[in-house]
Amino acid sequence: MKIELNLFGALRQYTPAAAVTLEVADDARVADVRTALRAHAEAYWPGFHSGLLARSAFASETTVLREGEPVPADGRMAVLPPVSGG
Amino acid sequence: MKIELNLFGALRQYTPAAAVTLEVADDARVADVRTALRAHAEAYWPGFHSGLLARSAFASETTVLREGEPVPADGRMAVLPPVSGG
Amino acid sequence: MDAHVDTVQFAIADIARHRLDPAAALDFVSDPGFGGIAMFVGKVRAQNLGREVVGVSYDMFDPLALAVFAQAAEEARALVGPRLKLHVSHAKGRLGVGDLAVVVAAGTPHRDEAFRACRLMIEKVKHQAPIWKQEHYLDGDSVWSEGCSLCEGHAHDHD
Amino acid sequence: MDAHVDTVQFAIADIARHRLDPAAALDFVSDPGFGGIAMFVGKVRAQNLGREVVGVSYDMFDPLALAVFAQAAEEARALVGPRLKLHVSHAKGRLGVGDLAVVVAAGTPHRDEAFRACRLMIEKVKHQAPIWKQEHYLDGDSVWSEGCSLCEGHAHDHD
Repeated sequence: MKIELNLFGALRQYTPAAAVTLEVADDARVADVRTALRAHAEAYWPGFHSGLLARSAFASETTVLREGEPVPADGRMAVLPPVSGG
Repeated sequence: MKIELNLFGALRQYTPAAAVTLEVADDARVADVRTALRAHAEAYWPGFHSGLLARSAFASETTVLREGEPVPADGRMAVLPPVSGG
Repeated sequence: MDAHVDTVQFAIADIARHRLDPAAALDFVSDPGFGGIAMFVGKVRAQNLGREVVGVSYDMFDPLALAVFAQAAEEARALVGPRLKLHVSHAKGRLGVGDLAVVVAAGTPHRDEAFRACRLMIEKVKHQAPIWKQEHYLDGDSVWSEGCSLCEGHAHDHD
Repeated sequence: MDAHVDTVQFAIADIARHRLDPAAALDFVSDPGFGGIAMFVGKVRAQNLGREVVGVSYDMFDPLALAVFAQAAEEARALVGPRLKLHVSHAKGRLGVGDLAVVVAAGTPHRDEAFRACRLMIEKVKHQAPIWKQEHYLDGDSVWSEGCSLCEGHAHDHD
């Protein structure tokens, strides 16, 4: 399936669109998306720090997703680096 | 010496002026003033509750006075029932 | 207080002439080096202990109240350090339901210090400042609140 | 949130069009039955970790941020009970030093509940809401703040 990842915070600096489209298996879990994004980043993002992605969470519009959860049906997720609001 | 006591809060209800002038010994302590005020109140204040005076503190303009402290030189004190600010 | 004259602000607002102003309190405790401001605003409630309240009157022994605020400010400074601005204002006179009775604000570099200083100040205002509240009820009755005794051995005997 | 629609107010203020408004927050959480309002106001500081800050930019994932605020409000209600009104507003976009970044206000019958609810809400905003701060320094450099990881096992790993 095709998934669209929206990037926030420090992850925005790696791609002007702040979004990445990836292809993953139809039964992919969040952990699989993390692996696919890491591979994409290492291939295409100059100066990418893998530590930042390791500390980033994946989320839908309503909740943070755990690693073992399936990808949302609409294939849309947000990638959230460590937060610093307030 | 002559002392002037200013009354606050619930103590105001006992005397329209919210003040009492009493005569105490020149070497009087705060505890002596308390005794003198209680005698005055029992004599002149209709419906006086001695429990209120027992829970009231005596103070100068800058600090609450302990029972063993001497009366301030100017003879002026405030009588403070339990406080309820805020 | 002399050393901190620009960092503490105390006011007794005779409500015949002045209103408490939370926005001005926020402004006063703001500073380019401060990221956190905690504020407490106390308002007159419509009910207390099951009775319908239509207003309250605050009595105050002004000079000692200001001295208690100043002493509390020194304690707050000892608690959270010198980078602190404080505002305390308290109404005096007759207030209606919803009127502002007290405003406390504390500005500090970070939020934990702001919360702690603000809480310390309002507790001192409630428990140690010579201020008295008389509640006026719908039935025409008026009663002075029970309150906290300032006598030795009576500290914090009532909230 | 449906059951409490008049008692919670969340806002994301795109600073190109809106400003945070502490006075409006106080008004919103006021109620004739409430005696205590606690408020926290976060402002942009001129220094951080020894560097001179000239401004910050806030990025936000709006729908999840609003969901986190709503969940935090439910936790606050569980903590202090149903007699509670809450306001949370957070700026989005570029701010200058001294500008308001966040306003949290909690109104309750008594002050302890107001302080606890206010503190819970600001901690959730800081640690769990999908909001990111980029600091802009006097020397022209810009850096995203380190922040708190939302991953499992990383909760509250940084303040």
